[in-house]
Amino acid sequence: MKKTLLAFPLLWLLTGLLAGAVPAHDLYLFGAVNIGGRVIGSRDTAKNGVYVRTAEGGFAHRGINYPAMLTGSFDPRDPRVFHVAALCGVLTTTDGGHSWRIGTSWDMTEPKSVMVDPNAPDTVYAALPDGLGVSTDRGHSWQRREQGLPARGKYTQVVTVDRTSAGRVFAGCETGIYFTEDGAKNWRRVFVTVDTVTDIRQSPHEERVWLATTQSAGALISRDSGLTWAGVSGLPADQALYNVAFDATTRGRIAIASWSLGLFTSEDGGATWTVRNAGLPANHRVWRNAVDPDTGRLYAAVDGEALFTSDDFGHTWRRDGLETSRIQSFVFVPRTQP
Amino acid sequence: MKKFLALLLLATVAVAQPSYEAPMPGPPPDTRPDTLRRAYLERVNETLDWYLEAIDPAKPLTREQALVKLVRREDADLASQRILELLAEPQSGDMFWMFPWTAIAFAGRDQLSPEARAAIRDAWRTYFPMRGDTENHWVMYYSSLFLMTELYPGEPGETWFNGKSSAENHAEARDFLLHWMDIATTIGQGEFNATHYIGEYAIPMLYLATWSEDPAMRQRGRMLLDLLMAELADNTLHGVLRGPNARTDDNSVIQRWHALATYFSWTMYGHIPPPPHYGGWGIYFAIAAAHYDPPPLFYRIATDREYDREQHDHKRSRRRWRYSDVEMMPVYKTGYIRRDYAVGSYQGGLSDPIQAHVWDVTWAVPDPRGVHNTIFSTHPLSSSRVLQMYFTEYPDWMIDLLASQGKPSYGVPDKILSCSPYEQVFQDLDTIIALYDIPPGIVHQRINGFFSKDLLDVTEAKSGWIFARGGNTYLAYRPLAPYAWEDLLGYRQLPRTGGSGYVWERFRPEGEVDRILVSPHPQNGTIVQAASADEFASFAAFQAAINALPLAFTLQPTPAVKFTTLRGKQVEFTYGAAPVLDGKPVGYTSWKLFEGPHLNAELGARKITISHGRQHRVLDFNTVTTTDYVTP
Amino acid sequence: MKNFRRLLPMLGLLTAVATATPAYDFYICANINRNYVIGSKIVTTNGIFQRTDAGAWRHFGYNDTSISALAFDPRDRNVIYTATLNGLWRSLDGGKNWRISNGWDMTEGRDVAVDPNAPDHVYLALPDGIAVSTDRAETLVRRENGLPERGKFTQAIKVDRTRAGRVFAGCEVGIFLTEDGAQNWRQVFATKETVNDLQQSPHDPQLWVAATQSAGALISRDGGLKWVRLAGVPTERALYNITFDVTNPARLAIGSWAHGVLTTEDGGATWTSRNAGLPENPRVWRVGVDPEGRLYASVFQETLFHSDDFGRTWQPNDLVGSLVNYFVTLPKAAN
Amino acid sequence: MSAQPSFEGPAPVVTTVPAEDQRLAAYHARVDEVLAWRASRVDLNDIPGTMDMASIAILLTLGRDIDACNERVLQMMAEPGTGPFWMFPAVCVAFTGRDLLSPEARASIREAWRTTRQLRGDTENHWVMYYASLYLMSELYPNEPAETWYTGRSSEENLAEAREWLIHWMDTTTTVGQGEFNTTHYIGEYAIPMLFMASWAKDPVMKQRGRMILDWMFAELATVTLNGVLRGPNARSDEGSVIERWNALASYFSWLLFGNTPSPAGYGGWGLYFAPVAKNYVLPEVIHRIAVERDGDYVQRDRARTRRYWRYSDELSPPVYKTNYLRRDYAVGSTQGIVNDVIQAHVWDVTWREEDPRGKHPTMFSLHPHSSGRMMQAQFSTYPEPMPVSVPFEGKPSYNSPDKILGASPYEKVFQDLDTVIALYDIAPGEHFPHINGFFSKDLVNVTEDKSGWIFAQGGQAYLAYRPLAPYHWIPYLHFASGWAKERQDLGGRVLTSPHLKNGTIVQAASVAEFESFAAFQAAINALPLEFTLEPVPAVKFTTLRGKQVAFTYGETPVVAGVPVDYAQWKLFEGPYLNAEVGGRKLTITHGRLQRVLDFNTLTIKDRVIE
Repeated sequence: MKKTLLAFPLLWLLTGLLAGAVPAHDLYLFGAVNIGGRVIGSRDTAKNGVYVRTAEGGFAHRGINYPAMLTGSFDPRDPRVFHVAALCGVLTTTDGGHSWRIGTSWDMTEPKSVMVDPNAPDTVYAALPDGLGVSTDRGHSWQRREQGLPARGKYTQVVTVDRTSAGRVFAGCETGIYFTEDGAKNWRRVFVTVDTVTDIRQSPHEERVWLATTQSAGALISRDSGLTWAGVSGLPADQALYNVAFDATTRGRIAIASWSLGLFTSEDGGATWTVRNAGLPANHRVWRNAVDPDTGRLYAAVDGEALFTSDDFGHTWRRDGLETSRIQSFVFVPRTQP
Repeated sequence: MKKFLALLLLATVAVAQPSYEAPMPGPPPDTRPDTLRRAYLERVNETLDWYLEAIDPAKPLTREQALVKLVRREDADLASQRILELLAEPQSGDMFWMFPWTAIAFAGRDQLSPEARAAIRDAWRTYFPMRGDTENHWVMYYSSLFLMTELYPGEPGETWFNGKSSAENHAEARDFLLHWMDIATTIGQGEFNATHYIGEYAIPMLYLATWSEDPAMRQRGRMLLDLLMAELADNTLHGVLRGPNARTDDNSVIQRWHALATYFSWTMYGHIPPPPHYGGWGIYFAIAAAHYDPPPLFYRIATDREYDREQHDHKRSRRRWRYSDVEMMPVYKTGYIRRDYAVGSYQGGLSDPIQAHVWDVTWAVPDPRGVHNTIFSTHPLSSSRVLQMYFTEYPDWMIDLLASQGKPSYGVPDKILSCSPYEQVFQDLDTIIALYDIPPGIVHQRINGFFSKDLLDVTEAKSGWIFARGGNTYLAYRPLAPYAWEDLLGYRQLPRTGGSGYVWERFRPEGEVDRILVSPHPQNGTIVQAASADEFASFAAFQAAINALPLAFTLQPTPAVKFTTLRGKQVEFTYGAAPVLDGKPVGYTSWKLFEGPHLNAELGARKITISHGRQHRVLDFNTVTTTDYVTP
Repeated sequence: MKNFRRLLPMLGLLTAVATATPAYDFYICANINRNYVIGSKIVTTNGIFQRTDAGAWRHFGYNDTSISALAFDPRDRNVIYTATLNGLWRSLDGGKNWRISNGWDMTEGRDVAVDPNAPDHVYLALPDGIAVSTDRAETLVRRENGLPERGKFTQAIKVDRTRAGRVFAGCEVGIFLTEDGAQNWRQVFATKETVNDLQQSPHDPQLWVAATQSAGALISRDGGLKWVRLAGVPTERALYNITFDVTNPARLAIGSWAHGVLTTEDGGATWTSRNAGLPENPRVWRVGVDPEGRLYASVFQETLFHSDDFGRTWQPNDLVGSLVNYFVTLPKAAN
Repeated sequence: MSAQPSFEGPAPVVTTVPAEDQRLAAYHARVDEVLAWRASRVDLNDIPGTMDMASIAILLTLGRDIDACNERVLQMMAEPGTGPFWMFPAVCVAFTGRDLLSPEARASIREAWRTTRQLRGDTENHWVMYYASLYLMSELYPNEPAETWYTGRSSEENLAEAREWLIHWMDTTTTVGQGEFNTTHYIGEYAIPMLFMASWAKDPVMKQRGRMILDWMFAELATVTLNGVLRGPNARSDEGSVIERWNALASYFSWLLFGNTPSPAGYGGWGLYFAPVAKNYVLPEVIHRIAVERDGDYVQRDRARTRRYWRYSDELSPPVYKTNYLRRDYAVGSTQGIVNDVIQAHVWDVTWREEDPRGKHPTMFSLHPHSSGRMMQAQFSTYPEPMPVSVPFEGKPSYNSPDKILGASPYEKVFQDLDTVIALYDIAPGEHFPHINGFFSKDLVNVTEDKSGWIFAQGGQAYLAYRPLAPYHWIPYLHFASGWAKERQDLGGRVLTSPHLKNGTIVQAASVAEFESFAAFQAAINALPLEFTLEPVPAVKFTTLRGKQVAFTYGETPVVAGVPVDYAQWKLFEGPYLNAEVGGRKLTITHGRLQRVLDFNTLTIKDRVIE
């Protein structure tokens, strides 16, 4: 416990120091290539599931070929242990993704996101289309913890754990943002939406600052550790936003992805926003974006097209492989010291 | 999703398919138990033989051919060899991979080479099939997992793809199967009367009945299979599945015979030709079909049409993740079957987001092959919100996706395969009233009525009724708003470019073309009244009778109809209100799980009674008991 | 009906005229197969034979190995009843077509009799009682009131020709009599074991005789009310049947498995064994006398023998290998 | 000509029921073996010599040589047989050929049912065959007038009569039991017609009834067989089967249905009529498990009834009380000692398991050789003398032999508790055979006449102790290979003959595994308290090897541990596997979690699996 609490400040320090040098993080991608061509039951023509960035900067597939892996969350004590939200449930690996066990049973399916509590890393949260699942044994078994969530309207797209204290968790649901301080034993709604909350992120710079994206209320910001939320001005609210990413290397830098609108960036902490689609394909359906915590490189996953990268935070783009892919998520994992 | 039809391995098109190409089958010489049994096995063997005859010595066996060899206990060495080759390739197919390999594992367990058996076993460690997202996916997935973990008990988690031990997987699979059977026998199936997916239930249930070493699971499999086959018998018109379908496709919804369901009608009862390639998946039923004994009682239900019968059933919608106060909408299904035609419907609304078919009048034809023997109307709804209701997905991309996933019609305005929250339907006997109230901004702002190329004497009377003949059936169709005619174009798949999935173009079919009646008015309605030609001296007499029926309707502010049916029933039906029949509001909430001459069950009772005349079979899932009795 | 009434008084008269062409018809029920068991193939002709005027045996009707008794409708010789293993068969056309009269609840008919004074009435002896038809055997009903619950095995049934509805039954426990067409039965003589045969004299309707299994032979001179044992007839072994001689009131014969043929020529006062000329220890199944007074003896697993000197000498009859169950002598049919 | 693998091959060792699909496949394989074997014996160059009705039905079932079938049917129908044993084969051909035979051939069968009078016979099995056949033919040719049937009754009249009787018979069977219970051969005469009903009856009621009775009979067969071999009391058996217990038509059904014993030669002959239709019946799994998966030792107490007594009895069909005790190594079975059939009854025995039962005489019992015209008259409507004379020529050759080992006697009373049997005799003076016979098999080893009076022996894995209660001497056992055997063969084996009217036998069995040694077994038996007297009537007081104190006096109710046995309380079936109330018309068949209920009150078959 102490160890991990220490680890965090240290982490951000390191990233500053070592920027450009040997990366302090591994990058894991979760997603599918050759999408569209694949329908359930059809022959696979490509590997899907987990990709890991190679030393050369390419991406290597790892483990099983599984087309419906959405995202993963890693055990801070041992990055070979991570949990993946997949179509069939939550899969857990203890050997870096080579072999898997599904911890959920038939009563949980299609988790949309999963997250380990960094301060209680045996505890894992899963966002489910019909609620919320919790494991307290490293993903071996799962129970529902939905006290305080509504009977209907608890479609949960995203779950995020506050790095400052164990059991403090936010859930992005169909009807708003829900919050627990006791490891999901009790939930309460802290923000109401008419449609699904798609992403919730905590600032790497200020642990009290949070951002969220939604399907019908644009982006939201909280400056009080998520207790109150307000709309972010300068962003459209009529189309779904898919996710938000902070730049751990540069305060104020934020990027938001949208299928129908493309990529937005802000370099002033969200006060103003710019569309950064120039250099992206005309059909700039950005499914996900992310920022490399070591280098500040901006990633945009253009759905069905390819992975695009920008080293000037979206001013210019480079087509960077993974053709016809759908990248569901980018996860940067701190490297344990050699 | 419909994808599985695209998957058929038609290695064998060259070979003749006797029953498919033959004239319509006649009745059996008699209906004594041994005759029915013999005829059933002959049909089963025809299916198996078709695969064997297609074997080309120059070509490697298909997976199906290898399986049939094992079932016939021929050339186990050849099959073993071929299985090793097949498993050396990368595997895919998910639950559609699982049940075929389960069948091979069991059919070959006492004849395959140790290497082949080991290869099959290892594939269940190295290949990670997805569980999918539909009722039928899960039934296939868990039935296969249940059986394979029985075949390989006591093995540790690392020997199974999902990391769970044999015991863990077996327990999980059993839990789900019992849970699913529980739902299906208390409030009904979600994928009810599916034109194709019936196979995805029948095949796993047959496998459980045949191969489970747990006698209770064998019995449950048998009982569920009984229920499926009895329901099929009860919902078919001379072998053709008609009426509402939780899920069908653009073709089967009009060429009603052309469905995997017809394979089961044919196999079980033999009174209809099977679909081409025995429906593709049919072979996987055939390989174990000898272990099922269709009760003569079902045969009677399927073939006895010499009386009119009405059946009311309770079903449910697909599970709704969001945008709904209920997880599953109750579906109230009405079926009315006569010798010459059948009328079927549910009350409207969303049962499945993409593939549902709500209502139709389908008429009997001497030979249903190639015939579009049905009439209905629908609201062509295209809504990503509705898709999000049922799929755990983002809004923007799914409509595009659907085309690429083999549902080319989803977004198009002239589609005829659709259900809609803006359609409400009432049926009494052979009268249907469908009302539509489409809010602004909903795509599309029109309704489509399907008029088959096989209709005769289509007459647009000045009364506003459109009259037509189908087979020995007279039809009257009343659009409640102005309309125009369009030819119904087909969908042709184009070569795939890159990773974009299926690509389609519309085309004009050869010869006679179906038409759709397009009525571009958001407040709208359709009345259809059917009758047997035998009931009238002439077509003109029918028209006169219909024109004489008292009918009053308005479309504003919302559609409302007062109509006295051909059967003398007074119907008042206002969009958004409960229909009123002869002064009494229809109380759907009191409907049973099954209620009619052949199938009866209380809601929540887990106990279905199947009857014909003096013969009865009771399936009691509370006590896992099958009871056959004959009333003396 | 009428002409039958006329026939009756003539009986005694006719018997005198021995040489005239027989005024009687003569029938037998015979099996011509040794060791037949259910299921084995029948290779011979069995059932009803009539003796032709030329003296030959004419078979008619079905080839049935199980016929135990035969009766005719006095009004119409084409109406024939046979008691068989299956029960009771009836023909209305002289034996061309037959109908089984009983259902599954009656079997193994032992004897059958028609009431000459109510010829629609047919009586059937059964191993478990008695059935009666009042409609020429269209239908049969049990009439056992007065018979014991057990002990009503009935081997013989005979109708008194003097009065309609007066019938005797030979049962396991004795002789039973009804005088109301079997509405009520009463025991007129008690036996320990089965009464095997009953006969009414063609010469004197008041005279009756009976053969039993363990009580020897019985005689009644009062129309069957009172029965006494015929001294001189052994009692220790079963007697199978007894017969009068239509040509001679003083003559009777008894057939017995154990004793062979016994005859009397003094109305039953004295009895003589008449087995000389028959196979050794003849197992006599039945004896009969034909209208000319020829005596017949059917010997078990041998054949039918006849004697023209009432048993003093025997010749094998031409019905080779036969076993006869029944002899019937009737006034010649008017045709 | 193909071999009979199941007859010539090694004896099967079956201890578990195969998986359901393999169970069905194996059953079909056995059926196909029968069909192939009989079909292979047909020589188309010698149709009259090689084709009987069974082979016609089998070729029709195989869809082969239809022309030959037509030809042969016409030949055979030119001179039809008579009686039930002709009727049901004719029905088998009529139905298997109903859409394959030529119109002429079919017409010839139909015509035979007009021209040839059929005897109904005089036994329960005759009537079952007769009425099932008449039922099916009348249903196959409905609405035909009286003159087209040998009965002179219309199709409807025949159908109604047959239906009524069949229901009456089922009613009797399901309330007070069969008269011809556990027969070594006649089981086929029931099973075949009932299979025909189940497969061919149009009327769902009769179809259902046929199916239910089949289950009923096979369930009973399953409980009374030891590794497929029918042992214990038989309402009717024959000279061969009562000794060579395996060599019976019943073994054909054990083989076909349970697969746990070799098939008899030629598939038992009549078995050939079951085979062509057999695939229309699937033995319920619960019955199969009872036959081969025994959860240890069990006692089954059942009721049956005697053959009908026409005379010399206060009751038409007195009750029979059957006790069966089955263990892995041996089985003990008996009735209370009653003449349930005057010729062919077998009352009691101890039968041990033989790995290969073929040619073995794995059984031990005693009896009074009874022969009496009076008893014949009791059950047949006949005279006292002829039957004892003719019966030996009618399939019961030993009936009049003093050394016979088949038959029941009114002078024998039997009591059984578990694996102890006490049989007492009090033979009336003047009876035909004034002695009793004890059967000592050629397959016994270590037969030891102990000075204690006990005779010890070992059969298979069973130890046997036999105690004659009166002096005896040995005579050779001469074997009738079957009821129709003309010759007697000396195959070995002896008959213990005890020429004393008042007499008795005690037999105690045990498993070899229960004792250190044969000597230990003998010591244990010698130590058992035993008192008996023969005058004025035989009476025994005995403490069994199982510690039960039994007091049994001839003509009196046996007393166990001070309590008189109350036969009146016995149910129709009572045991771990079969249970039914007298008069209940309802049989519950149970094995483990499987349960099947046959309820003739509601014509209900209920299959349940306890989860």
